Amino acid sequence: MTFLPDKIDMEPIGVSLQSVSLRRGERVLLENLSLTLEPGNLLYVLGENGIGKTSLLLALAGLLKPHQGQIVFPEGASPHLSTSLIIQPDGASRGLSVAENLDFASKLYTSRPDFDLLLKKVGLTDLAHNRTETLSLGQRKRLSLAKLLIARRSLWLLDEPFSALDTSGRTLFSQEIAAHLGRGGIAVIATHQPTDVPNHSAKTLRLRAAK
Amino acid sequence: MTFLPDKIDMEPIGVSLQSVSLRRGERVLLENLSLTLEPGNLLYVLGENGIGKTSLLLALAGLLKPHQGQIVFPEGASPHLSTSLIIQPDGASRGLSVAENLDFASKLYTSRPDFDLLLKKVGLTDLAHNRTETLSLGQRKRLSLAKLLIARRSLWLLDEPFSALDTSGRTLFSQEIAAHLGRGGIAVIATHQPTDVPNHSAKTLRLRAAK
Amino acid sequence: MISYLANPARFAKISKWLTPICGGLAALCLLVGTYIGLISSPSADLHGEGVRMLYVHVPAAWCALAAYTGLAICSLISFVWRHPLADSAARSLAIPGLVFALLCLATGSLWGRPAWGTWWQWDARMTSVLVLAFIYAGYLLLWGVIEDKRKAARLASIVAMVGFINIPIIKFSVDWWNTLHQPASVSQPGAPGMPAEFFIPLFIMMTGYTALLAWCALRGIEADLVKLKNRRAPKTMPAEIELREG
Amino acid sequence: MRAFNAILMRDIRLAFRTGGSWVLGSVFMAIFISLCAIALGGQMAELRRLAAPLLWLAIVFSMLLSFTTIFQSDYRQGTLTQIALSGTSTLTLALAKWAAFLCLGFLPLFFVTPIIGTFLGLSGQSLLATLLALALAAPALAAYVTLAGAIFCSRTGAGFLAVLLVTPFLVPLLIFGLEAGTAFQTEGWAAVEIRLLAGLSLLSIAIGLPASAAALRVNLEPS
Amino acid sequence: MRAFNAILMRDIRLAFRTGGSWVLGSVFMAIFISLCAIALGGQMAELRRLAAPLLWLAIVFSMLLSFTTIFQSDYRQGTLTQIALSGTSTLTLALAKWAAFLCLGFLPLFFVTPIIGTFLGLSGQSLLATLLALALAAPALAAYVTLAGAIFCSRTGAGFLAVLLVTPFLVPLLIFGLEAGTAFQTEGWAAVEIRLLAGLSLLSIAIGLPASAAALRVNLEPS
Ligand code: HEM
Ligand SMILES: Nc1ncnc2c1ncn2[C@@H]1O[C@H](COP(=O)(O)OP(=O)(O)OP(=O)(O)O)[C@@H](O)[C@H]1O
Ligand SMILES: Nc1ncnc2c1ncn2[C@@H]1O[C@H](COP(=O)(O)OP(=O)(O)OP(=O)(O)O)[C@@H](O)[C@H]1O
Ligand SMILES: [Mg+2]
Ligand SMILES: [Mg+2]
Repeated sequence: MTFLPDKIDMEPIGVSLQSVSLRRGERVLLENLSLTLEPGNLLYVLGENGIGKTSLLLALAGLLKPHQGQIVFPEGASPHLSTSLIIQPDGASRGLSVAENLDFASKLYTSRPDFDLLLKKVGLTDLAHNRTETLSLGQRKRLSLAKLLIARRSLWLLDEPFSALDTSGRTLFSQEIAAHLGRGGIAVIATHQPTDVPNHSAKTLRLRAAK
Repeated sequence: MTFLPDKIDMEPIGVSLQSVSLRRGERVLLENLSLTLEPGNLLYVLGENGIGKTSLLLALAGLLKPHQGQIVFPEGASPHLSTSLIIQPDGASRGLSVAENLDFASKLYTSRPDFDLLLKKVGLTDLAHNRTETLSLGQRKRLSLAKLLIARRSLWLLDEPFSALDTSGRTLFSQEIAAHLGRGGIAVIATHQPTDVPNHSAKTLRLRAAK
Repeated sequence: MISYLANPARFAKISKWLTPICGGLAALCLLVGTYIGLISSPSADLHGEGVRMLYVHVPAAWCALAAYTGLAICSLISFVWRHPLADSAARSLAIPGLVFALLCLATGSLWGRPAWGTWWQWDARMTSVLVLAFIYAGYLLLWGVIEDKRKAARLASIVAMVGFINIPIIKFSVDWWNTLHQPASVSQPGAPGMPAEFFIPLFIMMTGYTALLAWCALRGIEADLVKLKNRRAPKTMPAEIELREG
Repeated sequence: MRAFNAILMRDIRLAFRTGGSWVLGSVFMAIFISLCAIALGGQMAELRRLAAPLLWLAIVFSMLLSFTTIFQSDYRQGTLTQIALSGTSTLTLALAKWAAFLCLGFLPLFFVTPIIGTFLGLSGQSLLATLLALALAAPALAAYVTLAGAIFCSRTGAGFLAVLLVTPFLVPLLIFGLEAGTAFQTEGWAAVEIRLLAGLSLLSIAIGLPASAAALRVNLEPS
Repeated sequence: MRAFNAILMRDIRLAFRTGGSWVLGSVFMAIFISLCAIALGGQMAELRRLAAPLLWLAIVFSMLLSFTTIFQSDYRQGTLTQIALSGTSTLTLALAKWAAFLCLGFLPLFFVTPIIGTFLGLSGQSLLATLLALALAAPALAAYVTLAGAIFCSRTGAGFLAVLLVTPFLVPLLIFGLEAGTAFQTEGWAAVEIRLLAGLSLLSIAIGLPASAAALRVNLEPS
């Protein structure tokens, strides 16, 4: 079941946050956040540095346990089975080449993409046999995007996906997000510069420090 | 000789690149780049992912030896004495608090800033006693800015300085850059989104992949 | 001398005739030496037929040390003048050096079994050869482990120089250690004043081993020169530069 | 299963690539033994008596030496998080890492043990006994080393306690392993110590791997 | 000088805070000694005879074990680069790291040596001799361990290789250290071995630290 990067099968699901509170250490980040994400939704999470955007993504990925409230996935779905997370550090293994990293990801996700096409799409064809530690920041971001496409998950959690990317990279990434939304996927983007994803209206969650 | 972050003494110097060629591994990045930077100059380095922007900064910092050509500093200056570099990874020590990191930097640079003022300026006052590994990405960037101000070097080499920063952070950073240029400093900024630094015209070095 | 040889073209010209000479000399001496050593020379009173091991064993020990000396000199040249030819010479000396050290250990062990009744004794000389083998192994592994070969060259040369200063100290300390601890209960290998019928084959073998060493170094440099030439065409094009003022 | 294979193969590939910490383990052992022999004065009679414990120590130390390599770099690079998010259970992850460690951190040592044993004057029967005991204890040692790695991978926080917690588990294995070795020489397979060691080993695996999985789960949560 | 102090103090503070390597070292020492004691059947007469070499081995290995902590995390976090760019020479850096390692990797071991020594049945005079010899040799041991750390700071999982590279250099120190210990017991300060050891130690520092600085310079260059 080889698939081409633009023919991705996944099951559209929805997620809802029910009066979620988040804390990091002693710090109270959010309280009582309720929110529902339906298939096809795009959510921008905006707010100043340290307000808790990344933490919210971690909570959605099931990594950070909410202090109160809960994050409800539908029957058969769970953060570990339905989400993909792009975050710092990006999980690329030092010592392995780009191709080997993708191969490893495809095995973890029991997915069989067309690697050549995928590499071409994210613009890393020439670097397929370079080790990840020699990649530039933008090239690493592109590698993360390739892994996102391999995972074929329905809930994309993207922390500052556009940073470090050049113009063509940003266009590529937002097109992929649009395609994902079109397939019924969900994308949650934490960023400081909401860029329009083509043909999509977005929800916005703006966090502000309390006075 | 305590100094306030906005009263920084440093000696204005110029730098010139004389037909510099850069390589990374087998990759030829640049050839025959000549360029002079005078006190007060701002240079944007633009170009697509993996073209060699970061590498150029590394070369200016004296870390990456040019394959050919040379980078000439005036008498008494040298990369190790006159440059500051903001780059990934950012050099903040895990396990130390923000205040301890700043203290360490100030000792390395034999500089005695007013720490309270500095922390206030970069917006980390509340986090002074938090460990660096608990900082958010933007907070780390702010810490780097604080260290930049402590170092009081005349040549600032900034790799994507505005990424991860919120609006106030970007404003702050660009104001600091403007102040630095006003004092006769030089700033070289590798970025994908040239933001205007107030009241300053900039040189632009655009790198393009050869066809 | 260094800058004279450092020119790849000039080196190639010299090595063109020097390499085959070394190779030929090595082959000739090793063949003749083996013949005389194993077949035509007499056996010794003390060690019996075991003495024939001497012709393999002693030159191996000697060359293991000689190779390290060469390696250290090349490393110094590489570190100071950063010349790639010195790097490849150093690395190509280390490989036969390790082989010789292991050969010395192996033949010594094989000899020790009939002579002393054990494969191994923690005797000073044996221990110092063992340590030398460790130094070689570490040096070569360092080359293998570090991907960036320019970095590997510089780090390896640092290690080789530190090692060179240490080798006499190690030798001295091990001798001292052993003489203090271990009573001379075993027949100490080697007696002064060697008769000519042992000396001649030994000398021939020694020449053969040394020539082999030189041949290895020259071949190593040649191989690296070829690699360098093939690599000369860069893989990628440099970026186009556009500089806009103001 | 597929994830298990993927992680195992990746670790083995990485080990071969980074210049083979697997070869180096055996080199370390040789070095360790040589240094011990030198320090102890190099007398064969004495060394032979200490041979078995020194071999055990060499193996335990070279396994312990590499415990940070099991999870730490994956943790730092975010790979552990990515693996967890792929739906792989932490137990599978711990199992795969344990298996990889057994292949890379123990097997090479096991193979050079006979050679190094001769340097210490270890003879046929006692060498065999040592090898047998080692083979029985190694999976358990590896399990505890994996546990240490799992606890230690984030390093902030409980690093201190981790070592202190794990070492008490290692000591019984060492003691029983040595006992089993000597007992085997006199009583052969019938020796009760052998069975004890095997039991202890199974128990250690049964404790060590789930505990590693739990530790990983804790460490996956960002602080 | 200011940079030296800053780096030294920072390392000490970090070590205390993260509770890391220095505890690890002492734990290794404890296991090593207790295991050897167990293996030797706990016979005091024998233990006393082997006490000094065992203590030496324990200390040498636990120092070797913690070499990765010297530079590796600073390298990864980019702190080494920042230090170099602050105009601090790599020699100062190597010196500071060496001093920090001496405080963190050796001093704790040194302080527990008398306790472990008495446990092994080492008496007043010979204990004193061992301590003296250890104190003389430790700076040199630390210098070589620093060298290993500097060479491998850019690599994960090179632990064994570092041990391999450095151990040959440690052999003379070990031998002379042990000799100096026994000589001091009979001849006191006049013993020529003491002076030899001191000289060797100085020489090792004079070689090891500049070599470390050179290695750091190489590793600071991005690949
Ligand atoms: C693995 C064990 C051994 C090692 C590492 C070893 C090492 C060496 C070394 C380094 C030398 C040259 C040193 C010099 O010329 O000063 C040497 C020479 C020699 N060895 Fe061995 N040896 C070993 C075992 C033996 C044995 C078992 C015998 C015979 C009983 C033996 C007999 C000799 C003789 C006759 C010489 C030449 C004498 C001389 O030039 O002084 N060796 N060996
Ligand atoms: N050790 C190495 N071996 C081979 N190629 C390397 C090595 N290190 C870096 N490179 C390559 O050098 C190029 C330049 O990298 P650099 O980080 O300077 O790019 P950049 O312009 O900063 O890119 P970005 O916009 O993504 O940050 C990249 O293509 C990278 O893959
Ligand atoms: N272990 C911890 N202990 C205390 N505070 C923590 C801890 N970890 C994170 N924090 C704090 O939690 C807050 C939220 O961090 P988070 O990374 O979610 O912010 P963010 O909104 O993504 O910021 P940025 O825009 O800078 O990326 C920050 O103020 C950070 O300092
Ligand atoms: Mg964030
Ligand atoms: Mg870059």
